[in-house]
Amino acid sequence: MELLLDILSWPLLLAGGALVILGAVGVLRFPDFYTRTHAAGVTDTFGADLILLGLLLQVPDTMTGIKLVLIFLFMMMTSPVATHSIAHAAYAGREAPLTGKLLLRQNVPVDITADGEIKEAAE
Amino acid sequence: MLLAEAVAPASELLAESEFPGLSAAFAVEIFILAMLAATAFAMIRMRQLFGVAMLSGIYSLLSAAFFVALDAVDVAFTEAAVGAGVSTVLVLSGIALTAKRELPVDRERTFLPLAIVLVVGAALVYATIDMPAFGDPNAPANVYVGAQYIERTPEDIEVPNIVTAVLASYRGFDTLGETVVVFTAGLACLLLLGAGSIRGGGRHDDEEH
Amino acid sequence: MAGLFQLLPLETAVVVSMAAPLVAFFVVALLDRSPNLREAASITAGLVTFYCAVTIFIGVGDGARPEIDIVEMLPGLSLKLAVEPLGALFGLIASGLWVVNTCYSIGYMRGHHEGGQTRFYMAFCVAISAALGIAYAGNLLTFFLFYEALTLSTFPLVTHERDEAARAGGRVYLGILMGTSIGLLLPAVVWVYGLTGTTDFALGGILGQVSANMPLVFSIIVCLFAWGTAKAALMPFHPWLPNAMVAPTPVSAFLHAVAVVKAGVFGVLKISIYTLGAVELSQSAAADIITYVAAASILIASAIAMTQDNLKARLAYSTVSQLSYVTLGAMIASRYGILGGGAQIAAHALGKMTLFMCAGAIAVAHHKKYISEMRGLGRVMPYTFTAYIIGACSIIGLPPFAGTWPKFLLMLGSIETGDAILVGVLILSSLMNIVYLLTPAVRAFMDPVPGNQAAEIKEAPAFCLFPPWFTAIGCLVLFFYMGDIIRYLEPLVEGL
Amino acid sequence: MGHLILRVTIKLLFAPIILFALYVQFHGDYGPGGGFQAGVTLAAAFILHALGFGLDRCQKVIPPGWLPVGMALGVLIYAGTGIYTMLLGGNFLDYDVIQPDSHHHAGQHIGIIVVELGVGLAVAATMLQIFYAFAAREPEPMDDAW
Amino acid sequence: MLLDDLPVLPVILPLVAAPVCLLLPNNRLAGSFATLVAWIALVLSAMLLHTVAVVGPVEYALGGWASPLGIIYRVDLAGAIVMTLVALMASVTFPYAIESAREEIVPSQTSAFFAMFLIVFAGLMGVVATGDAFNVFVFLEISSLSTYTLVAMGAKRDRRALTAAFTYLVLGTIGATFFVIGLGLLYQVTGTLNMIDLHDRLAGVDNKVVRAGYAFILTGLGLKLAMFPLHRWLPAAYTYAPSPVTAFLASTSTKVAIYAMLRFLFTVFGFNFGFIDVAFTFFLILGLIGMFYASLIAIFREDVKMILAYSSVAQIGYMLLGISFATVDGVAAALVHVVNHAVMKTTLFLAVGAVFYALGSHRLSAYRGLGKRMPVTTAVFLIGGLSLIGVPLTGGFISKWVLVAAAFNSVLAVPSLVIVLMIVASSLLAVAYIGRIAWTMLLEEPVGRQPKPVPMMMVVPMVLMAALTIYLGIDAATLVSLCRQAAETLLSTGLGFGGTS
Amino acid sequence: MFTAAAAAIIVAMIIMLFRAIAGPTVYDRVLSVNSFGTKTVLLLAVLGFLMGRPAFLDIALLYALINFIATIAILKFFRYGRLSASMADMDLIRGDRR
Repeated sequence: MELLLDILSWPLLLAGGALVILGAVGVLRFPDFYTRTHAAGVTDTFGADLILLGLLLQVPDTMTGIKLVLIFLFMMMTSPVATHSIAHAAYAGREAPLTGKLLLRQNVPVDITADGEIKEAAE
Repeated sequence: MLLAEAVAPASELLAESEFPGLSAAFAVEIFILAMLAATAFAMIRMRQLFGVAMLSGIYSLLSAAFFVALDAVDVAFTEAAVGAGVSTVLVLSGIALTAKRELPVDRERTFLPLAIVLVVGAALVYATIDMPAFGDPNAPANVYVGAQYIERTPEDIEVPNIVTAVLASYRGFDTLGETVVVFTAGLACLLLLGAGSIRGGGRHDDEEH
Repeated sequence: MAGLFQLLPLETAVVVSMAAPLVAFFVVALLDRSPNLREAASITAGLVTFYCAVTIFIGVGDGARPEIDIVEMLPGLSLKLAVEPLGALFGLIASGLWVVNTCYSIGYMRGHHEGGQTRFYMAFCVAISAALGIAYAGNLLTFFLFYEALTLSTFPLVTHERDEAARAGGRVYLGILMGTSIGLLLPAVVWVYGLTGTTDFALGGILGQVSANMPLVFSIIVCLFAWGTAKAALMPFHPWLPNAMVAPTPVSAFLHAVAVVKAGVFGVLKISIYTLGAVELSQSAAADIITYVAAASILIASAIAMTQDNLKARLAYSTVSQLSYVTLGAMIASRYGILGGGAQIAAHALGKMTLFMCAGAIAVAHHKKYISEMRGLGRVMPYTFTAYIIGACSIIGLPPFAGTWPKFLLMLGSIETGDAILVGVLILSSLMNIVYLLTPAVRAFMDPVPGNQAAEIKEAPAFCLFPPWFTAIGCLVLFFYMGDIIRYLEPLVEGL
Repeated sequence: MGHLILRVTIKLLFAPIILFALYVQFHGDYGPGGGFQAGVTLAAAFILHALGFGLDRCQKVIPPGWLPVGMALGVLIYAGTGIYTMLLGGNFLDYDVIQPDSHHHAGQHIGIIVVELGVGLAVAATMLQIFYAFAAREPEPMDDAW
Repeated sequence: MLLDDLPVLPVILPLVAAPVCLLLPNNRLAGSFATLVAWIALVLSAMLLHTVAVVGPVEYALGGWASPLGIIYRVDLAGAIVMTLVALMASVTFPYAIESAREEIVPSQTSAFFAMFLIVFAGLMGVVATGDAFNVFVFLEISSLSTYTLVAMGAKRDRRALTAAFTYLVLGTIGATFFVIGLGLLYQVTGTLNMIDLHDRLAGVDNKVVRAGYAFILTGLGLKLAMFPLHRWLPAAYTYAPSPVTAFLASTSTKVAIYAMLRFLFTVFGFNFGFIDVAFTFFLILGLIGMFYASLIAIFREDVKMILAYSSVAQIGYMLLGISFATVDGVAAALVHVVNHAVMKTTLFLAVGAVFYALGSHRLSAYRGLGKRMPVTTAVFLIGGLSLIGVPLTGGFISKWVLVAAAFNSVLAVPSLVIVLMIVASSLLAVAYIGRIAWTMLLEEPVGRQPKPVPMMMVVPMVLMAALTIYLGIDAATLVSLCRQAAETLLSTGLGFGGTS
Repeated sequence: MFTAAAAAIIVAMIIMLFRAIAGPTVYDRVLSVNSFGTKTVLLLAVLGFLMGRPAFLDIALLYALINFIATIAILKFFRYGRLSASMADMDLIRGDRR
């Protein structure tokens, strides 16, 4: 039984760890805020959940298990919402995503029109 | 399965060592300390107060983790409760009432504080030379009163959490004092920021100064 | 007659003599609206005080030594009064001349239409009380306390005119007196306490041990005391005295003759005898230094006096010069030196009082301050100038006036200790006195009246005229009774 | 209506946080935690509410006038325990006199729980007080960009 | 019950009263309540002083836990003197504050203001009473935190109070941090926080940790007591705080820090360290420089409160000087000066507060001709000023006298004559700055508007303190012998006292 | 096993710290702080298992609840410059685009 749990939790933990690192690398390396949000958002929810599940398989007693489940639930609830609201705030705060040619030609001043379209700044 | 086999020896090695998990925890401590230092430096260098607030959030997250790694659970708990959530909120609401950027400081004026910091740092390092080794079970701090607390709590108070016993009973008066400190802080906010506070106030110009 | 002065117990007399002016202080304050009553109160207080001072004088002369412990703050640190002959003499002079001075003030202040007279009399009351406190002080601390009180209470008098000049003068006055007393006198007092554990005055001094074991410390203490009592106007701490000339003339008279400078030299003399010890002093190198500083002060101040055109300034420098005699006598610390110093206090008081009141009378009658304006004035004010000449002769030391004896005694003292050069100084000083004190009077009589007017006699008011005459006659009388005074002071020099 | 997701989440989280605060408060004898942490957590719940739904609505639930009372009461509960023990004849804060005959140190247990309650109340009220004091102030207009 | 709990009652009483006071309505009631509490605390401290003088140091185990486990209150004679002093100052300034607060505090905050005042009071009392090193820190923080707030309350009249309070906050917190670091280091070495226990376990231990701890603790306390180079917070804080706050703080907070310093120097560390001479020489030199430098600055200030604040820094120099002699005489002199300076500074600051009440200004120019317009206040101010200078028949004279006598009787690194001359020179500087104010008050013509009449509630405390200043100058023997006895306890029996464990 | 997870989390934390310090925009910082918080929760949980002290989970639980508050406060502050107003009202005032 213990071995089975170990066998089950190993991949979960490792996968979670790998995801977390990948996400972090993504946050570090991606070119603009929205892409970074993407990287962080995925790992925060999924990577964390995997690790928590992995831990869940190793719980010594019920109380710990309940706590882990609670953490799991709260993470499920809060981290997507947080990511969402950060992205929303950035969007509402007129933070420009890099799209199309802008992605290639970085450092071009951009402007966001009233209906959300992004153009090169008119100077 | 393959993966598990590949990693198993390492994990067994760790499991078999005399203090299971201790060396790993020690490594964690080192990393966290390094990150704490980096965060602190970044906070000093940063002029944007908002960014500083952010980093201070990170700092308290890290220090809570550090306390946990040091096995000081109650301290970590406090740090978690205050540092991560409430203090960030309060710092931000403070920033909301002031400027967003720190003003640059003259180079000359940074000299004295730097010197003081260096002296203090040197004094602390000087002190560590004769300090008992970290985690030494025979250090006075662990032998004398600390050991007595551990011994006597079960018979004196019968509370499983010795920290609570010390805080609320053995040194309950200190905790009363701390409660009063908290009360004072609230009262201070009431007086300085609350309704009908000293908003405005006269500006007196000094002819001489 | 003597029975009249034996009604009060001596202790009571000491208390009353100091309390009466303080009572007068409040009475004067209350009688602000009615000048006549106010001045009557002042004079009454003066008479009461004088009566007490005489009682004490006689009592002490009979060998009594009244002592009063006012308060003991710490063991060995107390305020106490203890009267001895020198103090009794100073008390007598101060209280007696205060009466005279009050009478004169009435004439002067009214004649000059001065403002703030109530404050003037009030300050006078405190000042005389403080002066008596100095006279009767039983230890250094009490002495210091009353010494400071005297400085502070005379300050409103000095700045009475309240104009810029008065303020500037007042600043110098207060600055030097407070500065030296706190900066030099107080450390000396504290040091003495630190060395001996007491500050009490005791005949023969309390520093014998110190002078034997730590001559340098003793020397420093001597210097601290000599310069610390800056009211004695020993150079270079004399400038407060000429600066205080901005004050009305009665104040000047009070400063020079009655209380302040006298308190200074009295202090020097008393500390020399009762704290430092005459024997120790005569062996100390520091005393020699101070002796020569005093000698230099005598000559330099005389030289400066000769250059002054303002009569009061000239008299002021004359005081600096004359009172250094006392310091000189104290520092010679021989039998005749001390007696001469004591006699000089009495003789100079009468003489200088006369001179100042004459100068004031001239100012009241003719609004003239400068000697160059006074040519021929003697024919207009013959009585005033006659009194002036008597005072001047006394100061110079011509017989048959009181000033003769102190100089004689001091010369004896100088010879006794072998300082022949001091004799020369004293003689030279007398010659210079003749030049700067007598010349104005002589010219006032000899020179023609300016503008060829007929010399019509126009004297100052009676209140300004009688007091100088009173003191001038005093100079004459004292010449004959100086022997008694010297005998009275005899206990001071026992064993020398 | 904006921020629907946020609001729903906040509503969902509000009760668990308070529940957790209570758990920390009364579990302090056994595990980590105690009055201080519980108080802060409790305050955090209300702060979260205020962030989501506005200070006004939060102040309707807990009027600002209550907070000084809460602060004072917290300290008074703590100090009052000490005075109570004094009145019972013991030293200040000597809980043993509350139940002198108990072998299980019931006095200590009661004392600790009451005292921790005082701390919790005081801390929660103070934290909210501070938050109210800061958040209720209108920021002055800024001219510097950040 | 009352007598057994005497050591703890004067601390607990204001501590409990503070929250109660907050709940009272915003009118005279809050102030009256605080005053009543202060008076009761005064009576209790006086009883404590009496007990200690008769019985010797008393101990009290909080929570019933014995020495190393729990917190011990330990009041020796010096502590009882300082406690009585603090309670006395509170009893005088609280009624004064009732009237003064109507001018200087927003009416809706009266009860909070007095609650804060009571907390400062309780904190200061606690620092003195406790015998536990960490408890000192806790109460130091209670008093400091509330002090910062009270200083900032001056912002209703002058915005600069906020800057002053902020500077104070920053420096005070640094001081507290240093102190607590030092405690941590000592705990590393000894494993205990009880002062007596610390002393026992530190005996013979002299290593780098102890030295560093010593340095940290003394620097931290030095900041709290405004030792010369660490005094930067004090002048502004005293200047811009509301008048009753200034009066109370100037007379108590630095004094209490001095007492804490004495406790650590003599009770905890004692004399058996090689480096202790260096420390005392430091105190000596810093004290001398401080009293000279601060007096010099005071002369050139135009704000009367600022002048007095700088003079406080200078006077702290005297106390450090006395401590640096490390003799019974020296410490007794420091204690005498603690008491006398507290009384005279309260007198002065209460008078300044009355002038502020009447004219709304602290500037020297507002004091022109005050002698005619506010004779009582002027007289009170002058008495305080004379005491500051050290004129005989005032308390200030006695303390300088005792200090100088102590200097003569001790063996020092610097010749005692130099010290005496420095003391005298510093007194001369005091003459200069007090003289300037006195000159302005007495000799210049009044200008500006007629002052508002000062209410009786403010005049009576002021006059009482002035009377006490003089009384202490006349009947000094009681105080001096008490302080001597206290110093003896601190220096000798305090070390050997085993505790009740 | 737990060590590996802890190591991974710490590496991720270090990287996040870089991002938080570097910025460049405010949103990046907020993002990294939030993410950092999540990782701290994970680290605490893993540490609890690593050191065999399940009590650590209480702290992790607390963080999971409270970290969210900080993020919300930051965003709200950043959007509106103050914390008091209700979000809906503010949106209308500032003319939020939807």
